[in-house]
Amino acid sequence: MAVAIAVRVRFFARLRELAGAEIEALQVPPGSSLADVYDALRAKHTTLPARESVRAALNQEFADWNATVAGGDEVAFIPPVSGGRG
Amino acid sequence: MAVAIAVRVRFFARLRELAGAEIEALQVPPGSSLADVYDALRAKHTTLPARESVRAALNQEFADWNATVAGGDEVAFIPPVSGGRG
Amino acid sequence: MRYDVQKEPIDPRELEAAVTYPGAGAICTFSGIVRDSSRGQTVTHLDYEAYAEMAVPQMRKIGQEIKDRWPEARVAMAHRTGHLEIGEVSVVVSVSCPHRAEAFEACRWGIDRLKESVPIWKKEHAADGTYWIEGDQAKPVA
Amino acid sequence: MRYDVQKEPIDPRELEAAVTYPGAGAICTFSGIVRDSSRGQTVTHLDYEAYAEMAVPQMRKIGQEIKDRWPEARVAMAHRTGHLEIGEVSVVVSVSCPHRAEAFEACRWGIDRLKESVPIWKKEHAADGTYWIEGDQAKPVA
Repeated sequence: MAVAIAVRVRFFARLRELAGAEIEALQVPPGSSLADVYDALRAKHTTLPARESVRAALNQEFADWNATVAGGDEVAFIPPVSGGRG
Repeated sequence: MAVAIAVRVRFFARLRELAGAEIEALQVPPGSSLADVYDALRAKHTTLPARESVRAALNQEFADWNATVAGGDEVAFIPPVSGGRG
Repeated sequence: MRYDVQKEPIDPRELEAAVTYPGAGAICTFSGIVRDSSRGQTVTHLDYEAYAEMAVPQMRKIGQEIKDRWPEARVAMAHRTGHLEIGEVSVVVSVSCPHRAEAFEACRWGIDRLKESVPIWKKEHAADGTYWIEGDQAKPVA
Repeated sequence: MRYDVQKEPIDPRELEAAVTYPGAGAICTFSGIVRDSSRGQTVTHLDYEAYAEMAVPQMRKIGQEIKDRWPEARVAMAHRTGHLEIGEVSVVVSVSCPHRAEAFEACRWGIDRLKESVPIWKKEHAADGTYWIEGDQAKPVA
Protein backbone atom coordinates (compact mmCIF):
# COMPACT_ATOMS: atom_id res chain seq x y z
CA MET A 1 0.00 0.00 0.00
CA ALA A 2 1.21 3.50 -0.89
CA VAL A 3 2.19 5.83 1.89
CA ALA A 4 -0.73 7.64 3.57
CA ILE A 5 -1.33 11.36 3.17
CA ALA A 6 -2.21 13.71 6.00
CA VAL A 7 -5.15 16.12 5.82
CA ARG A 8 -6.41 18.59 8.36
CA VAL A 9 -10.15 18.28 9.02
CA ARG A 10 -12.25 21.04 10.51
CA PHE A 11 -15.72 20.69 11.97
CA PHE A 12 -18.18 23.50 12.57
CA ALA A 13 -21.37 24.16 14.50
CA ARG A 14 -23.47 21.03 15.10
CA LEU A 15 -20.91 18.81 13.39
CA ARG A 16 -18.21 20.14 15.69
CA GLU A 17 -20.34 19.22 18.69
CA LEU A 18 -21.21 15.78 17.27
CA ALA A 19 -17.59 15.02 16.40
CA GLY A 20 -16.42 16.35 19.73
CA ALA A 21 -13.54 18.11 17.97
CA GLU A 22 -12.83 21.31 16.08
CA ILE A 23 -9.77 20.12 14.23
CA GLU A 24 -8.60 16.63 13.53
CA ALA A 25 -5.53 15.37 11.72
CA LEU A 26 -6.30 12.36 9.58
CA GLN A 27 -4.23 9.95 7.50
CA VAL A 28 -5.93 8.62 4.37
CA PRO A 29 -4.73 6.57 1.39
CA PRO A 30 -3.52 8.56 -1.64
CA GLY A 31 -6.36 9.20 -4.09
CA SER A 32 -8.99 9.46 -1.35
CA SER A 33 -12.00 11.60 -2.15
CA LEU A 34 -13.76 13.97 0.23
CA ALA A 35 -16.45 11.29 0.52
CA ASP A 36 -13.78 8.77 1.58
CA VAL A 37 -12.50 11.20 4.19
CA TYR A 38 -15.99 11.77 5.56
CA ASP A 39 -16.78 8.07 5.64
CA ALA A 40 -13.55 7.39 7.53
CA LEU A 41 -14.45 10.04 10.07
CA ARG A 42 -18.00 8.81 10.39
CA ALA A 43 -16.75 5.32 11.14
CA LYS A 44 -14.90 6.85 14.08
CA HIS A 45 -17.47 9.47 15.18
CA THR A 46 -20.63 7.46 14.74
CA THR A 47 -22.99 10.31 15.60
CA LEU A 48 -21.99 12.32 12.52
CA PRO A 49 -24.98 12.70 10.17
CA ALA A 50 -25.37 11.10 6.76
CA ARG A 51 -23.40 12.77 4.00
CA GLU A 52 -26.59 14.00 2.28
CA SER A 53 -27.12 16.72 4.89
CA VAL A 54 -23.53 17.95 4.82
CA ARG A 55 -21.43 19.95 2.34
CA ALA A 56 -17.70 19.55 1.93
CA ALA A 57 -15.13 22.28 1.49
CA LEU A 58 -11.59 21.78 0.25
CA ASN A 59 -9.04 24.45 1.05
CA GLN A 60 -11.81 26.88 1.96
CA GLU A 61 -13.94 26.44 -1.12
CA PHE A 62 -17.06 24.34 -1.55
CA ALA A 63 -16.10 21.16 -3.42
CA ASP A 64 -17.68 18.03 -4.85
CA TRP A 65 -17.66 14.92 -2.73
CA ASN A 66 -15.63 13.12 -5.38
CA ALA A 67 -12.81 15.71 -5.33
CA THR A 68 -9.47 14.10 -4.44
CA VAL A 69 -7.52 15.30 -1.42
CA ALA A 70 -3.78 15.90 -1.32
CA GLY A 71 -1.31 16.01 1.53
CA GLY A 72 -1.64 19.20 3.60
CA ASP A 73 -5.15 20.00 2.39
CA GLU A 74 -7.65 21.64 4.69
CA VAL A 75 -10.94 19.76 4.57
CA ALA A 76 -14.11 21.04 6.23
CA PHE A 77 -17.49 19.45 6.73
CA ILE A 78 -20.20 22.02 6.80
CA PRO A 79 -23.78 21.72 8.01
CA PRO A 80 -26.43 23.78 6.17
CA VAL A 81 -25.83 27.46 6.90
CA SER A 82 -28.32 29.47 8.91
CA GLY A 83 -30.25 30.63 5.85
CA GLY A 84 -33.90 31.27 6.50
CA ARG A 85 -36.14 34.28 6.09
CA GLY A 86 -34.67 36.40 8.92
CA MET B 1 -72.58 89.67 -6.98
CA ALA B 2 -72.05 87.80 -3.73
CA VAL B 3 -69.26 88.88 -1.44
CA ALA B 4 -65.79 87.58 -2.45
CA ILE B 5 -63.93 85.00 -0.38
CA ALA B 6 -60.25 85.21 0.50
CA VAL B 7 -57.84 82.32 -0.05
CA ARG B 8 -54.15 82.06 0.62
CA VAL B 9 -52.15 80.78 -2.35
CA ARG B 10 -48.73 79.24 -2.08
CA PHE B 11 -46.28 78.64 -4.90
CA PHE B 12 -43.31 76.31 -4.84
CA ALA B 13 -40.14 75.65 -6.80
CA ARG B 14 -40.36 76.66 -10.47
CA LEU B 15 -43.90 78.00 -10.04
CA ARG B 16 -42.73 80.21 -7.20
CA GLU B 17 -40.04 81.64 -9.44
CA LEU B 18 -42.44 82.08 -12.37
CA ALA B 19 -45.08 83.74 -10.18
CA GLY B 20 -42.45 85.87 -8.49
CA ALA B 21 -44.13 85.21 -5.15
CA GLU B 22 -44.20 82.57 -2.43
CA ILE B 23 -47.54 83.50 -0.92
CA GLU B 24 -50.36 85.49 -2.39
CA ALA B 25 -53.71 86.52 -0.93
CA LEU B 26 -56.47 86.27 -3.49
CA GLN B 27 -60.17 87.22 -3.54
CA VAL B 28 -62.37 84.94 -5.63
CA PRO B 29 -66.15 84.64 -6.07
CA PRO B 30 -67.91 82.12 -3.77
CA GLY B 31 -68.17 78.71 -5.42
CA SER B 32 -64.85 79.07 -7.20
CA SER B 33 -62.99 75.86 -7.97
CA LEU B 34 -59.25 75.31 -7.73
CA ALA B 35 -59.22 75.59 -11.54
CA ASP B 36 -60.89 78.99 -11.27
CA VAL B 37 -58.30 80.11 -8.75
CA TYR B 38 -55.44 78.95 -10.96
CA ASP B 39 -56.93 80.59 -14.04
CA ALA B 40 -57.32 83.89 -12.16
CA LEU B 41 -53.68 83.71 -11.09
CA ARG B 42 -52.50 82.80 -14.55
CA ALA B 43 -54.29 85.83 -15.99
CA LYS B 44 -52.16 87.90 -13.65
CA HIS B 45 -48.87 85.95 -13.80
CA THR B 46 -48.84 85.11 -17.47
CA THR B 47 -45.69 82.99 -17.32
CA LEU B 48 -47.37 80.33 -15.15
CA PRO B 49 -47.58 77.04 -17.07
CA ALA B 50 -50.75 75.40 -18.37
CA ARG B 51 -52.81 73.63 -15.73
CA GLU B 52 -52.03 70.19 -17.23
CA SER B 53 -48.48 70.25 -15.87
CA VAL B 54 -49.51 71.34 -12.36
CA ARG B 55 -51.25 69.66 -9.43
CA ALA B 56 -53.41 71.49 -6.93
CA ALA B 57 -53.48 71.02 -3.18
CA LEU B 58 -56.23 72.28 -0.89
CA ASN B 59 -55.39 72.67 2.77
CA GLN B 60 -52.24 70.59 2.35
CA GLU B 61 -53.81 67.65 0.56
CA PHE B 62 -53.82 66.91 -3.15
CA ALA B 63 -57.24 67.84 -4.53
CA ASP B 64 -59.19 67.73 -7.79
CA TRP B 65 -59.21 70.84 -9.93
CA ASN B 66 -63.00 71.03 -9.57
CA ALA B 67 -62.89 71.11 -5.74
CA THR B 68 -64.55 74.27 -4.37
CA VAL B 69 -62.56 76.65 -2.21
CA ALA B 70 -63.85 78.30 0.97
CA GLY B 71 -62.76 81.42 2.82
CA GLY B 72 -59.48 80.96 4.67
CA ASP B 73 -58.41 77.92 2.63
CA GLU B 74 -54.76 77.34 1.83
CA VAL B 75 -54.35 76.59 -1.84
CA ALA B 76 -51.07 75.42 -3.35
CA PHE B 77 -50.00 74.88 -6.93
CA ILE B 78 -47.43 72.18 -7.21
CA PRO B 79 -45.10 71.35 -10.08
CA PRO B 80 -44.23 67.67 -10.61
CA VAL B 81 -42.11 66.48 -7.70
CA SER B 82 -38.52 65.50 -8.22
CA GLY B 83 -39.31 61.80 -8.79
CA GLY B 84 -36.86 60.05 -11.05
CA ARG B 85 -34.69 57.02 -10.67
CA GLY B 86 -32.18 58.50 -8.22
CA MET C 1 -42.89 56.09 13.14
CA ARG C 2 -40.94 59.20 12.40
CA TYR C 3 -41.30 61.66 9.52
CA ASP C 4 -39.01 64.64 9.10
CA VAL C 5 -38.28 67.40 6.63
CA GLN C 6 -35.11 69.00 7.85
CA LYS C 7 -32.33 71.43 7.02
CA GLU C 8 -29.82 69.50 9.16
CA PRO C 9 -27.94 66.41 7.90
CA ILE C 10 -29.91 63.17 8.20
CA ASP C 11 -28.51 60.44 10.43
CA PRO C 12 -29.80 57.12 9.01
CA ARG C 13 -28.96 55.42 12.31
CA GLU C 14 -31.52 57.57 14.13
CA LEU C 15 -34.18 56.43 11.69
CA GLU C 16 -33.14 52.80 12.14
CA ALA C 17 -33.31 53.23 15.91
CA ALA C 18 -36.84 54.62 15.48
CA VAL C 19 -38.04 51.51 13.63
CA THR C 20 -36.35 48.83 15.73
CA TYR C 21 -38.58 46.66 17.93
CA PRO C 22 -38.03 43.27 19.58
CA GLY C 23 -39.90 41.36 16.83
CA ALA C 24 -37.96 43.01 14.00
CA GLY C 25 -35.53 40.64 12.29
CA ALA C 26 -34.76 42.83 9.30
CA ILE C 27 -34.23 46.52 8.59
CA CYS C 28 -33.95 47.85 5.06
CA THR C 29 -32.66 51.40 4.80
CA PHE C 30 -32.58 53.34 1.56
CA SER C 31 -30.44 56.49 1.31
CA GLY C 32 -30.58 58.84 -1.64
CA ILE C 33 -27.22 60.52 -2.28
CA VAL C 34 -26.37 63.59 -4.31
CA ARG C 35 -24.62 62.33 -7.46
CA ASP C 36 -21.88 64.12 -9.32
CA SER C 37 -23.67 63.86 -12.66
CA SER C 38 -27.12 64.02 -14.21
CA ARG C 39 -28.35 64.13 -17.82
CA GLY C 40 -24.73 63.48 -18.83
CA GLN C 41 -23.65 66.72 -17.17
CA THR C 42 -21.42 67.39 -14.17
CA VAL C 43 -23.46 68.45 -11.16
CA THR C 44 -21.89 70.89 -8.69
CA HIS C 45 -24.60 70.94 -6.00
CA LEU C 46 -28.35 70.80 -5.41
CA ASP C 47 -31.00 72.81 -3.64
CA TYR C 48 -34.08 71.09 -2.28
CA GLU C 49 -37.24 73.01 -1.52
CA ALA C 50 -40.18 71.52 0.38
CA TYR C 51 -43.77 72.31 1.12
CA ALA C 52 -43.05 71.09 4.61
CA GLU C 53 -46.54 71.47 6.09
CA MET C 54 -47.79 69.13 3.37
CA ALA C 55 -44.70 66.93 2.95
CA VAL C 56 -44.73 65.56 6.48
CA PRO C 57 -48.44 64.57 6.36
CA GLN C 58 -47.82 62.97 2.93
CA MET C 59 -45.00 60.94 4.43
CA ARG C 60 -47.29 59.91 7.28
CA LYS C 61 -49.86 58.80 4.71
CA ILE C 62 -47.25 56.65 2.95
CA GLY C 63 -46.32 55.15 6.32
CA GLN C 64 -49.97 54.26 6.81
CA GLU C 65 -50.19 52.73 3.34
CA ILE C 66 -47.18 50.57 4.23
CA LYS C 67 -48.84 49.48 7.49
CA ASP C 68 -51.98 48.55 5.51
CA ARG C 69 -49.90 46.30 3.24
CA TRP C 70 -47.30 45.04 5.71
CA PRO C 71 -48.97 45.28 9.14
CA GLU C 72 -45.80 44.37 11.05
CA ALA C 73 -43.68 47.06 9.39
CA ARG C 74 -42.37 50.11 11.20
CA VAL C 75 -41.40 53.07 9.07
CA ALA C 76 -39.26 56.20 9.32
CA MET C 77 -38.58 58.78 6.61
CA ALA C 78 -36.58 61.97 6.41
CA HIS C 79 -35.87 64.40 3.58
CA ARG C 80 -33.39 67.21 3.63
CA THR C 81 -33.92 70.71 2.29
CA GLY C 82 -31.58 73.51 1.30
CA HIS C 83 -28.11 73.36 -0.19
CA LEU C 84 -26.59 69.88 -0.61
CA GLU C 85 -23.13 68.95 -1.84
CA ILE C 86 -22.14 65.84 -3.83
CA GLY C 87 -22.15 62.78 -1.58
CA GLU C 88 -24.61 64.19 0.95
CA VAL C 89 -27.71 62.22 1.93
CA SER C 90 -30.89 63.84 0.60
CA VAL C 91 -33.48 61.29 1.69
CA VAL C 92 -33.69 58.21 3.89
CA VAL C 93 -36.44 55.60 4.19
CA SER C 94 -36.00 52.90 6.82
CA VAL C 95 -38.39 49.99 7.34
CA SER C 96 -38.24 47.14 9.85
CA CYS C 97 -40.18 43.89 9.58
CA PRO C 98 -39.96 40.41 11.09
CA HIS C 99 -38.36 39.05 7.88
CA ARG C 100 -36.28 40.46 5.09
CA ALA C 101 -38.55 39.95 2.07
CA GLU C 102 -41.16 42.35 3.46
CA ALA C 103 -38.53 44.80 4.70
CA PHE C 104 -37.09 45.16 1.18
CA GLU C 105 -40.52 45.38 -0.48
CA ALA C 106 -41.94 47.89 1.98
CA CYS C 107 -38.84 50.10 1.87
CA ARG C 108 -38.84 50.10 -1.94
CA TRP C 109 -42.50 50.95 -1.94
CA GLY C 110 -41.91 53.77 0.54
CA ILE C 111 -39.19 55.52 -1.48
CA ASP C 112 -41.08 55.06 -4.77
CA ARG C 113 -44.23 56.64 -3.27
CA LEU C 114 -42.21 59.37 -1.59
CA LYS C 115 -40.62 60.32 -4.90
CA GLU C 116 -44.01 60.59 -6.62
CA SER C 117 -46.19 62.17 -3.96
CA VAL C 118 -44.19 64.15 -1.41
CA PRO C 119 -43.97 67.83 -2.40
CA ILE C 120 -40.21 68.36 -2.40
CA TRP C 121 -38.37 69.78 -5.39
CA LYS C 122 -34.83 69.54 -6.62
CA LYS C 123 -32.92 72.38 -8.26
CA GLU C 124 -29.85 71.04 -10.01
CA HIS C 125 -26.79 73.23 -10.44
CA ALA C 126 -24.86 71.67 -13.32
CA ALA C 127 -22.15 72.48 -15.83
CA ASP C 128 -24.81 73.39 -18.42
CA GLY C 129 -26.90 75.60 -16.17
CA THR C 130 -29.46 75.44 -13.38
CA TYR C 131 -32.56 73.30 -13.71
CA TRP C 132 -35.67 72.43 -11.76
CA ILE C 133 -36.11 68.68 -11.97
CA GLU C 134 -39.80 67.90 -12.51
CA GLY C 135 -40.32 64.16 -12.78
CA ASP C 136 -38.38 63.08 -15.87
CA GLN C 137 -37.96 66.65 -17.09
CA ALA C 138 -35.28 69.23 -16.39
CA LYS C 139 -36.63 72.76 -16.80
CA PRO C 140 -34.08 75.55 -17.04
CA VAL C 141 -34.37 78.27 -14.46
CA ALA C 142 -35.48 81.45 -16.26
CA MET D 1 -15.37 46.68 -1.15
CA ARG D 2 -15.18 45.49 2.41
CA TYR D 3 -15.89 42.06 3.86
CA ASP D 4 -15.71 41.34 7.57
CA VAL D 5 -16.46 38.57 10.02
CA GLN D 6 -16.14 40.16 13.42
CA LYS D 7 -16.77 39.71 17.14
CA GLU D 8 -17.28 43.47 17.64
CA PRO D 9 -20.62 45.22 16.96
CA ILE D 10 -21.16 46.16 13.32
CA ASP D 11 -21.52 49.84 12.46
CA PRO D 12 -23.67 50.02 9.30
CA ARG D 13 -22.48 53.59 8.70
CA GLU D 14 -18.91 52.33 8.23
CA LEU D 15 -20.12 49.95 5.54
CA GLU D 16 -22.08 52.72 3.85
CA ALA D 17 -19.01 54.95 3.95
CA ALA D 18 -17.05 52.13 2.29
CA VAL D 19 -19.48 51.92 -0.66
CA THR D 20 -20.04 55.64 -1.27
CA TYR D 21 -18.53 57.15 -4.42
CA PRO D 22 -19.29 60.35 -6.34
CA GLY D 23 -21.46 58.59 -8.94
CA ALA D 24 -23.58 56.78 -6.34
CA GLY D 25 -27.11 58.11 -6.11
CA ALA D 26 -28.55 55.32 -4.00
CA ILE D 27 -27.44 53.14 -1.12
CA CYS D 28 -29.48 50.19 0.07
CA THR D 29 -28.44 48.76 3.43
CA PHE D 30 -29.88 45.58 4.87
CA SER D 31 -29.41 44.83 8.57
CA GLY D 32 -30.34 41.51 10.12
CA ILE D 33 -31.44 41.89 13.73
CA VAL D 34 -31.75 39.29 16.49
CA ARG D 35 -35.52 38.74 16.96
CA ASP D 36 -37.19 37.94 20.26
CA SER D 37 -39.00 34.91 18.83
CA SER D 38 -38.53 32.00 16.43
CA ARG D 39 -40.58 28.91 15.67
CA GLY D 40 -43.29 30.42 17.94
CA GLN D 41 -40.87 30.35 20.88
CA THR D 42 -39.31 33.13 22.90
CA VAL D 43 -35.64 33.55 22.06
CA THR D 44 -33.29 34.71 24.80
CA HIS D 45 -30.08 35.12 22.79
CA LEU D 46 -28.03 33.69 19.92
CA ASP D 47 -24.53 32.46 19.27
CA TYR D 48 -23.03 32.74 15.81
CA GLU D 49 -20.10 30.60 14.75
CA ALA D 50 -18.15 31.19 11.54
CA TYR D 51 -15.60 29.42 9.41
CA ALA D 52 -13.97 32.82 9.06
CA GLU D 53 -11.13 31.83 6.69
CA MET D 54 -13.77 30.61 4.25
CA ALA D 55 -16.56 33.07 5.07
CA VAL D 56 -14.64 36.18 4.04
CA PRO D 57 -13.60 34.73 0.63
CA GLN D 58 -17.21 33.59 0.08
CA MET D 59 -18.39 37.14 0.77
CA ARG D 60 -15.79 38.43 -1.69
CA LYS D 61 -17.12 35.98 -4.27
CA ILE D 62 -20.67 37.29 -3.75
CA GLY D 63 -19.37 40.84 -4.15
CA GLN D 64 -17.83 39.79 -7.45
CA GLU D 65 -21.09 38.15 -8.57
CA ILE D 66 -22.86 41.44 -7.83
CA LYS D 67 -20.27 43.37 -9.85
CA ASP D 68 -20.79 40.96 -12.74
CA ARG D 69 -24.54 41.67 -12.70
CA TRP D 70 -24.51 45.35 -11.68
CA PRO D 71 -21.12 46.67 -12.83
CA GLU D 72 -21.57 50.06 -11.15
CA ALA D 73 -22.38 48.56 -7.74
CA ARG D 74 -20.06 48.82 -4.75
CA VAL D 75 -20.57 46.30 -1.99
CA ALA D 76 -19.74 45.89 1.70
CA MET D 77 -20.72 43.02 3.99
CA ALA D 78 -20.14 42.21 7.63
CA HIS D 79 -21.31 39.35 9.86
CA ARG D 80 -20.94 39.14 13.58
CA THR D 81 -19.92 36.09 15.57
CA GLY D 82 -20.26 35.12 19.20
CA HIS D 83 -22.98 35.96 21.70
CA LEU D 84 -25.74 38.31 20.47
CA GLU D 85 -28.64 39.74 22.43
CA ILE D 86 -32.14 40.56 21.12
CA GLY D 87 -32.02 43.72 18.99
CA GLU D 88 -28.35 43.42 18.07
CA VAL D 89 -27.26 43.55 14.45
CA SER D 90 -26.01 40.17 13.23
CA VAL D 91 -25.34 40.96 9.57
CA VAL D 92 -25.19 43.99 7.28
CA VAL D 93 -25.07 44.18 3.48
CA SER D 94 -24.70 47.62 1.94
CA VAL D 95 -24.73 48.33 -1.81
CA SER D 96 -24.41 51.61 -3.67
CA CYS D 97 -25.40 52.19 -7.29
CA PRO D 98 -26.14 55.17 -9.51
CA HIS D 99 -29.92 54.57 -9.17
CA ARG D 100 -32.19 52.99 -6.63
CA ALA D 101 -33.67 50.07 -8.57
CA GLU D 102 -30.27 48.39 -8.92
CA ALA D 103 -29.28 49.24 -5.35
CA PHE D 104 -32.33 47.41 -3.98
CA GLU D 105 -31.92 44.44 -6.31
CA ALA D 106 -28.19 44.03 -5.74
CA CYS D 107 -28.53 44.34 -1.95
CA ARG D 108 -31.35 41.78 -1.86
CA TRP D 109 -29.29 39.46 -3.99
CA GLY D 110 -26.29 39.93 -1.71
CA ILE D 111 -28.08 39.01 1.52
CA ASP D 112 -29.91 36.08 -0.12
CA ARG D 113 -26.63 34.64 -1.39
CA LEU D 114 -24.87 35.33 1.90
CA LYS D 115 -27.54 33.39 3.79
CA GLU D 116 -27.17 30.38 1.50
CA SER D 117 -23.44 30.21 0.89
CA VAL D 118 -21.42 31.88 3.64
CA PRO D 119 -20.37 29.36 6.31
CA ILE D 120 -21.77 30.98 9.46
CA TRP D 121 -24.10 29.15 11.82
CA LYS D 122 -26.69 30.25 14.32
CA LYS D 123 -27.32 28.61 17.67
CA GLU D 124 -30.63 29.71 19.07
CA HIS D 125 -31.21 29.80 22.80
CA ALA D 126 -34.98 29.68 23.23
CA ALA D 127 -37.64 28.94 25.82
CA ASP D 128 -37.91 25.34 24.54
CA GLY D 129 -34.20 24.61 24.43
CA THR D 130 -31.08 25.28 22.40
CA TYR D 131 -31.01 24.60 18.67
CA TRP D 132 -28.65 24.80 15.74
CA ILE D 133 -30.52 26.46 12.89
CA GLU D 134 -29.69 24.64 9.66
CA GLY D 135 -31.56 26.19 6.75
CA ASP D 136 -35.24 25.71 7.53
CA GLN D 137 -34.53 23.18 10.25
CA ALA D 138 -33.87 23.62 13.97
CA LYS D 139 -31.78 20.76 15.35
CA PRO D 140 -31.69 20.38 19.14
CA VAL D 141 -28.26 20.51 20.71
CA ALA D 142 -27.51 17.05 22.03
